[in-house]
Parts: sequence; structure tokens; C-alpha cells
Amino acid sequence: MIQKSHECDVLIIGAGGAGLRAAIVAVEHDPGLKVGIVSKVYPMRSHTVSAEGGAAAVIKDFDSFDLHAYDTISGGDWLCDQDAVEVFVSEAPREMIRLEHWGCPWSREESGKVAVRPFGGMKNKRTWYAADKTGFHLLHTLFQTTLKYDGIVRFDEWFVTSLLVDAGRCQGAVVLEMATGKIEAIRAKAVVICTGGGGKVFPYTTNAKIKTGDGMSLAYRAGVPLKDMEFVQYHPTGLPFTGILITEAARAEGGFLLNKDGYRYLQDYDLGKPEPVPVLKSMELGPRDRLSQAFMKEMEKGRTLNGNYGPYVHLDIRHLGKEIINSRLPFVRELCMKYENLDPVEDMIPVRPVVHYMMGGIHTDIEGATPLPGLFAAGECACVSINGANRLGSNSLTELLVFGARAGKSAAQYAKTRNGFSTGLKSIYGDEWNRLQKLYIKKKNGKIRIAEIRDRLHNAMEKGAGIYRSEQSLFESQKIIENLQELSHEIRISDYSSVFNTEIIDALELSCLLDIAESVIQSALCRKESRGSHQRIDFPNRDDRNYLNHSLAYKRPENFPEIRYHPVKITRWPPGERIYGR
Amino acid sequence: MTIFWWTRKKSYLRFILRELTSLAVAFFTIEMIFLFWSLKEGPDVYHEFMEFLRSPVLVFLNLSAMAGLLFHSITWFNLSAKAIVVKIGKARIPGKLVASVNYIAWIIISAVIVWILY
Amino acid sequence: MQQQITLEIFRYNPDDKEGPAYKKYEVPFRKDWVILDALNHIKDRIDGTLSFRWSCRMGICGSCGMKVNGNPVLTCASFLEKLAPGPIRIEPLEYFPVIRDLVINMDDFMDNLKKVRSWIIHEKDDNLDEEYLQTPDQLSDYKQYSMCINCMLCYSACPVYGLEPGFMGPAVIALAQRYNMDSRDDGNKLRMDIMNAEGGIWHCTFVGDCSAVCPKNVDPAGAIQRYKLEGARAWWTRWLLPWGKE
Amino acid sequence: MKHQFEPFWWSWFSAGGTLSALVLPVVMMIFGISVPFGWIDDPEYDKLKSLIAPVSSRILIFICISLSLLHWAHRFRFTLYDGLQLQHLNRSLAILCYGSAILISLFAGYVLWNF
Repeated sequence: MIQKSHECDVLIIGAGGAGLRAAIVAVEHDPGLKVGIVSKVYPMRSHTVSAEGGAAAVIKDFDSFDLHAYDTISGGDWLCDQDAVEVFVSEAPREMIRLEHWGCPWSREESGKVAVRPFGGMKNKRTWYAADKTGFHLLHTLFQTTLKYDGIVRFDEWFVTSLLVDAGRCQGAVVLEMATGKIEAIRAKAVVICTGGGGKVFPYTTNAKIKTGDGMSLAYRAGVPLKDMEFVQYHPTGLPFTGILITEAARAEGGFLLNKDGYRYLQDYDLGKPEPVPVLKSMELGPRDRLSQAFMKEMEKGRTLNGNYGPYVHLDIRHLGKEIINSRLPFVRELCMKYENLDPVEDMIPVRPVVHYMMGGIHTDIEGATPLPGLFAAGECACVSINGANRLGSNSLTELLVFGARAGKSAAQYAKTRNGFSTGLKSIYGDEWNRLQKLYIKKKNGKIRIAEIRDRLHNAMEKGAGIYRSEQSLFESQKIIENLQELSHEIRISDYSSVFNTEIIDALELSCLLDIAESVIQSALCRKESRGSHQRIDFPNRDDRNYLNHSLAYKRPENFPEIRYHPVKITRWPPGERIYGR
Repeated sequence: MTIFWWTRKKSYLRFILRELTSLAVAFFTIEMIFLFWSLKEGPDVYHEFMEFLRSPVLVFLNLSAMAGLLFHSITWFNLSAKAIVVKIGKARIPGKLVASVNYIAWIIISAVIVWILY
Repeated sequence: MQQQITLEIFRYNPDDKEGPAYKKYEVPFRKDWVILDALNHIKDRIDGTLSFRWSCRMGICGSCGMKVNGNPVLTCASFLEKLAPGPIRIEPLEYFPVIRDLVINMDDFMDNLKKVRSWIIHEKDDNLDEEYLQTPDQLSDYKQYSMCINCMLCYSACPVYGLEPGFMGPAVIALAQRYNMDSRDDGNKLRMDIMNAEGGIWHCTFVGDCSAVCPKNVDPAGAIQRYKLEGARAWWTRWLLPWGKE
Repeated sequence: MKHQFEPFWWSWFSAGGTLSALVLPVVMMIFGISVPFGWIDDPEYDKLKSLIAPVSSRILIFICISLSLLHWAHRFRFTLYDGLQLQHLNRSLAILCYGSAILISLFAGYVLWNF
């Protein structure tokens, strides 16, 4: 049943950094608008909370927009849309100052001005930070600020199962209230998707449980293309079991990466000579992707270790001694001890490359609008694109603010041009209700456990679409995913309760993961070059002639997506060579 | 919650014992009032009162009250150190230091009282 | 070393006719497993009907607080090894209504967060060309209170929250204090009225357990006592110096 | 409003708590323990009397006594209120506790006034 109360002018799906920013913009644009935020978790649980390092924005005199733009574009291996990057770098400082005015506890200089620090891939210090919990503070500041607007209505712990699309435009969403199991429609004149990435398609990831690509999948199913999905960023040193990130600082302070023979294997991969003390740009301080790639080569040679959670190597910081570890790397030690039960003062830290971020996402323009009227997107789930083939560190938090604000404003403006809703919504809602009953809620006699499919999916993605890909590996994985898509109709549901049924949510998330997986694989298969984070063994070079293009994956029923290409927007920085580490 | 909620956890029990030290405070305060009353009434009454303090019941009560008073002092000094933020210049004085100031004051005041009386 | 460990988990579903019960599960005993890993093992391999919240598994999202052997903890940061040989009893956080199994209803907290105006209140217009100045010392005045991850452990440790239905509880008051102490904020007076009213600071009897269980060292108990001092000062100023009200 | 006077009572409670924590143990140690056990002699009547006779001493003692009593009243009120869950008797508890503290203080005042 469609209730009048569940009607918004702007409906925001996802309450992380981008969603909250979009909500505030929309309600400030016109306080008369009713802005709904629906999220499957409470806003402060969103994964923005986990970001540690910082957020980039030009604020100091020695810095400039052009430098920030160039770092971003070269970091992205020239796949960024340069008009978007220019907008991004120029709007970043005001967005960050606004957040400062809302109370974000940025770390400061003695003078009281905001402090900035250097970050990988940057020519200048421009990363604002709030100690080592920047994402946490950013998210809580935004969330608490949303509380002051009466025009913002939250639907906490409601899971969106599909978009309401009729008469050629998006008019809301069908939503499952987790606490009661009720399925309802929220009609909205404009919808903004801000649900974050889908790192959980991979087994080893820094991403939280909730990052299952739900929003990408919603748009994808509604016919909106997913852009540049083949680009998945790895971080070279994550804890294999938990995916917790061990910061670069552990290596910068002098940590060694050792294979199973205790050998500093990076010296075999053209990364310099092993010195006892760290040398910039060499060995352990080489670029992230090269380190991740070296790990894969070691693995092929059988020189990695094997644990309960797959292959790994050792990060050894024991020789630094307890005092240095405590004074310079306290957070590393705390994370290891508190969440993985090992003490880096006495034990070597098992590490491996872990999936960190998805550059790709819902295809949007510079205003956050998708090709589907009434539908907007921002944040990691969207692809504007400013991240190109490889995101520059500390750009993601800023992106949430800049493009969250843009998408929120566009949505508010669009909503004001719309008067009512089309009459077809009721039957669309009815169809969705029936689909959910049949596939999940009343599903009987299923055969296969959700976790079983998820494990197989993880294996397939790791093997076929990991750091190195080839046509063969991708084909094999594609077959598996195809099979899993079918198997997913046979999942076994054991929980038939209407109250906080997390098994149904797991099942719904799984279906989204499978969508993300197929789009990643198909996009990777079609891109026959190596660029940024997309490394093809069979096509090791960048190919600007054919692939200075964004890939767009369009969903096809019962088949793998159709891939089309869309040219990269170049304004002032023609493609050049990508140089790391300086 | 049951009426005996404070028996479920050590920390809760400690809390309720801490709160009950107020009985020791009240008991001893009233005892003091009677001491002053006996002083006012003259030497005989005073000596009678001092004898009264020697009775086993009073000794027992006073010993218990003493335990309560000590517990009160210690918990009070430690907790007030957490509530009071003292800054010297720019740095916040750590709680332990504030607590130790409390203890030093305690010793000095006790010594002064003993010195006045004897 | 033992191979398995037993978990006794609180199960409750309002849909079922039977009331709450404890159900036993055997899970592998591993050195690097926390309670949350064991719960996921149960959910994925043994009993798909078990409901609980979790997300980041690194102690920052605040979702996975539960009562383990009677103590409120983040289940992502409590190792099975430290609780061996078991059995380990796992229950939803205390003093909250239970929605189902280990999932609690925290509406009260969410409402109160808004009630105490936990955001910057600033009189002047925003000038977005420059940041407000705030020295590292001014930052350190409130930094500790800004570390709250809203995990609700302190509520579950606070008997007063259990006893006094209207009490706002530790975290919300610490967050109000976080903004009061912020050099950029002008909302102190406004929040003081809320804190002095029913449900505010004067219910607190300084049990102190909220600070003991806080995984982020926020020290809500300290925040509340500081607030009381401030409140008492404001009260006396108002009565003794009525002309000095504003 | 129910909580209008909480800061008032709490102030007395705090002041009394500090004062009693600092002063009472040593006095108790002397009169309640050392003297009865015979570890030290009884304080001499005349000396004690002359110590207390000055108005300033009597004022100090009165402050000490009344604050300690108010400390008790506030703390005991909440011990009953939470510990025995007598929330419904809030008003009566307050009157009972603060009332007796005030009455006993008045008695102490009477004793000291006529010293």
C-alpha cells in the first residue's frame, strides 16, 4: 500500500557522507522541501566512518587548484573527466570550510588554522585530517548537523529493494522496514543514491559488511549504466582475516615486507636495493599498485605463506623496537592487538593486498544526474568521474562533500519542477511486492546457503578479477558468476520472521553483489589494455587510441551486460606518462 | 530492574557502599553535636559522654563509621579529580595529580586539627 | 588447546509464542576470532535465523555492542581466547527494549541526540572563505568527548538509565558537553536549560561504570560531573546576581 | 519544575562531601577510636571548651556540621531513590532527607549559639 506519509520531495538512499551532505543541501536550497533519508543502517554506522587518513582540499598559499587537479588526473592515469576534476578542486576548499564551521574537529596548527599533511601521490601538503579518524569525525559532524533541520526525515534501517521508475523517470523506491518486515513505497520527486561502494564482492577487503553495492545495483537494474567498473583499487598491506588496513607509515618507519623465506622480495621486482633504513620511492616505499603486483608474482612463485585466510606475506616491524612502535605507530599496534590478537612488537604482521575502493559506479554527469530523469547519485557508488583509473588518496572524502552537495542541489531543483506522481506506481509496487514474496520472504525449499554462494563469488572474483586479470581468468570467473546468478534463485531461507530478519537482508545484498561482480568482470574483459588499477597480463600497456574512454555497463536480462564506451573529457592536461612516488 | 540490582555487579555494589558512607557521615556528625552539647553542659557531662564513647556498642559503631568515612574520603578524592578540570597555562593537569593534591590537603588538615587539639 | 567453545546466546523473537530463551552453539575456538566472528560463523553455517547488527569489525562503526558474560563490550574487540574455556553468554545490551535476539531499539538515544542540540550553534553568518580559528589547546578541550561512536555500551552500564525512564544517559550528555566546550559554539545556555530539566544531568549519581566500559575513553561520567559544576555555578549566578543573567 | 532546585542541593552536597572527607576522619580517629581505646588521653575539658568558645570557631563548626548533614541528606535521598527504587516517593524523600538535615543543623546551631 502506498501511504501518503511516505512521500518526499527528495529521497536520499544511503546516509553516509555523500547522502547526509546531499540532504542538507537539498533542505537548505528550499526549507519547504521534505527530504527523506533512507538507510539500511543508522547514519553513524555508514562506512565513511572507517576512513582514516584525510580529505584533500587546497587551502594553503603554496598550493594551487591546478596542482591538485594535475595530481588527481595523473593519479587517475588520465581517465578522469577533467571538467569534473576542475569543478572538484575548486569547490573543495569551501566544502571543507563549511564542514569546519559545522564543528568538524580538524587537527590544527598552533596559529589556530587548519593543519594539512602530505599524502601519497601528491606534490604538496593538502590533506586535512582529524587525527587518524578523519572519516569518523566527518560523518558524525554531518550526521549531527542534519539533526537541526526539521525538513529532513530519516528512515533508519530500511532497506531499498528497488526504484520506482515509471513514465520515464524515477519516482521513489520500494523499501523494506527491517524492524517490522513491512514493505512500503516511498514516493519521491527526485532520488539520490549515495550507498557507497561494493568492495564486498571481493574476499579480502578493507570494506565493511554493509558495502555490498546495493545502490549501484538499484540503478543498474533500472537501466542506468555502471561506469568504469573494472577499476578496483587495492591497498598492499591489509590484515588478511579482517581486512584492517595497516598504514603506509609502518613501512615509512622502516618496516620490511618478507616472503616465506624471510627474504625482502621487493628487490626482485625492480623496486631498488634492500637497505637497512627506508629509502623514499624504493623497496617498501614503492607505489601501492607495484607492491600489490609484486605480491601476486611472489604468490605465483609459491613464495608466500599460507594461512587460514589464504596466502600472505609478513610485514616485520619488530626490529624498530617497542619504543619506536609505541611512539610512532601506536595505532598500528592498537589495531593488531585489539582486533587481530597479535602484537607487532613480538610477532610479524601477516599482510596481503586488500580491495580498498571502487573507482567505478553509477554513471553521472558533473551535476550528479544519471541518464534516468529524477535519479541522481554521489559518492563512491557514483562515477563522475574524478577518480579515473586509480583514485588519489584522500580525494574520496572530499568527493563525498563536493558531489554530495552538487547531487543534492540538482535533485532539489529537479524536484521543484515536478508536481505529482504517475498512476502506474501502484502496480509497479505490487509487482515488486510479489517478487520479494516469491524470491525471499516466502521462499520455500531452497537448496543452497547464502554464505556458500558468497564464498564461491569471492573465490571467483579473487581468482579472475583481482590485481592481475587476463581474458582467460576473466572468462572462467564469468562462467562461475553466471552459474551463481542462477543458483541464487535457489537460496535456502530459514528465517521466516518479519522482525529484523537479517537473513533476508543478506540474501538481498547477495543479489546486489552478483550484479556488481558481473559488471566488473564484463567491463574488465572488454578493456583490452592496462591502465591504473586495471592490469591485464595479456595487454600490459595503456592504449589511449582505443581506450581513452569510460566503459558503460548496461544490464541485460539473462545475460552479461552490454559494454559501451563514452569519451573521456580532456580540458587542459593531455595524457602523459604516469609517474609515481613523487 | 529488581530492587537488588546493585548486587549483580561488583562495581554496582561498590557504588552502593560508597553512597551508604553518607550514613557514617551523618552518624558521626550527630555524635559531634552531642560532644559539643556535653561540653556546653559542663565537665561532668563531658566526662560522662567520653565514658559513653567507651561503651562496646559505641566502639563498634565508631569503628564501622570510621571505615565508612575512610571509604568516603578516598572515593571522594579520586572521583572529584575526574570531575574537576584544572589547567595550568595550556596543559590540563592529569587527574592523578589533582587527586594527589586532594590527599596532601587531607594530610595537612588532619595534622593541623591534631596539633590544635594537643 | 581446546577445539570448540560454547556460546549461550539470548534468543527472542516477538513473532514466536515462546518467550526469550538461551540457545547453545558450538563454534571453532580460534586465537584470532572475536565474538563477532563466532556469531557470523553461526549465522552463515549453523543457524541463519540469528539476528545481530555489525559492520566495520574494527571498533569504529559502533554497531556490534552486546553483553558478553554480563559486561557490555564491542563484540569485534573481544577475543574468544580471553573468555576461554567458556561457555560464553551473549545477550543484547541491557536497559534497551529488545527488537529481536541481539538487536536492541535505540530510538530513545536518537531522539535525545536531537533534543540536546548536538550540533554547532553559531550566531554569526557563515563566511566560507575562511575557517574559524581554533588552537590545538582549544581543540583538546572537547576532543575527548567528540570520540563517541554511539555504541551504547555506556547506557548498558548505567543503572540510572535502567531505573529512570526519562534519563538521557551518558553518551548524549557527553556529546552536548562536546559542543559546549567547542570554542566555535554559542549554544551553552540553550543546552544548559535542557540539561537542568527533567531527564538531564541531575539524575546521574556518578556510578562511573559508563566511563569504565567506554571503548573510546570518552569518559561520559567526567563530562556529566563537569556539567553539574557548571550547572550549579549557573544556578547560583542566576539567584544571587539576577541582574547578571545574560 | 521538578528539578529546579537540584543544582542548589547538589552544591551543598558537594561542599559537604569535600569538607567531610577532609575533616571528619581525623576527628573520628581521635574521639571515636584513639580515645576509647586509650591510645591517647581524653582532651582536657577546659582546653576544648576554650578552643570552641570563640565565635569564629563555633561558626566554623556549624558550617562543618550543617554541610556534612546536607551531604548526607542529598546522597541518602538518592540511595533510597535508586537503590530501593522509591522513585514514586521522590517528593517525600526529599522533604524527609533535607528536612531532617535542616532540623538537626538547627539543633546544632542552638547548641553552639548557647555555648
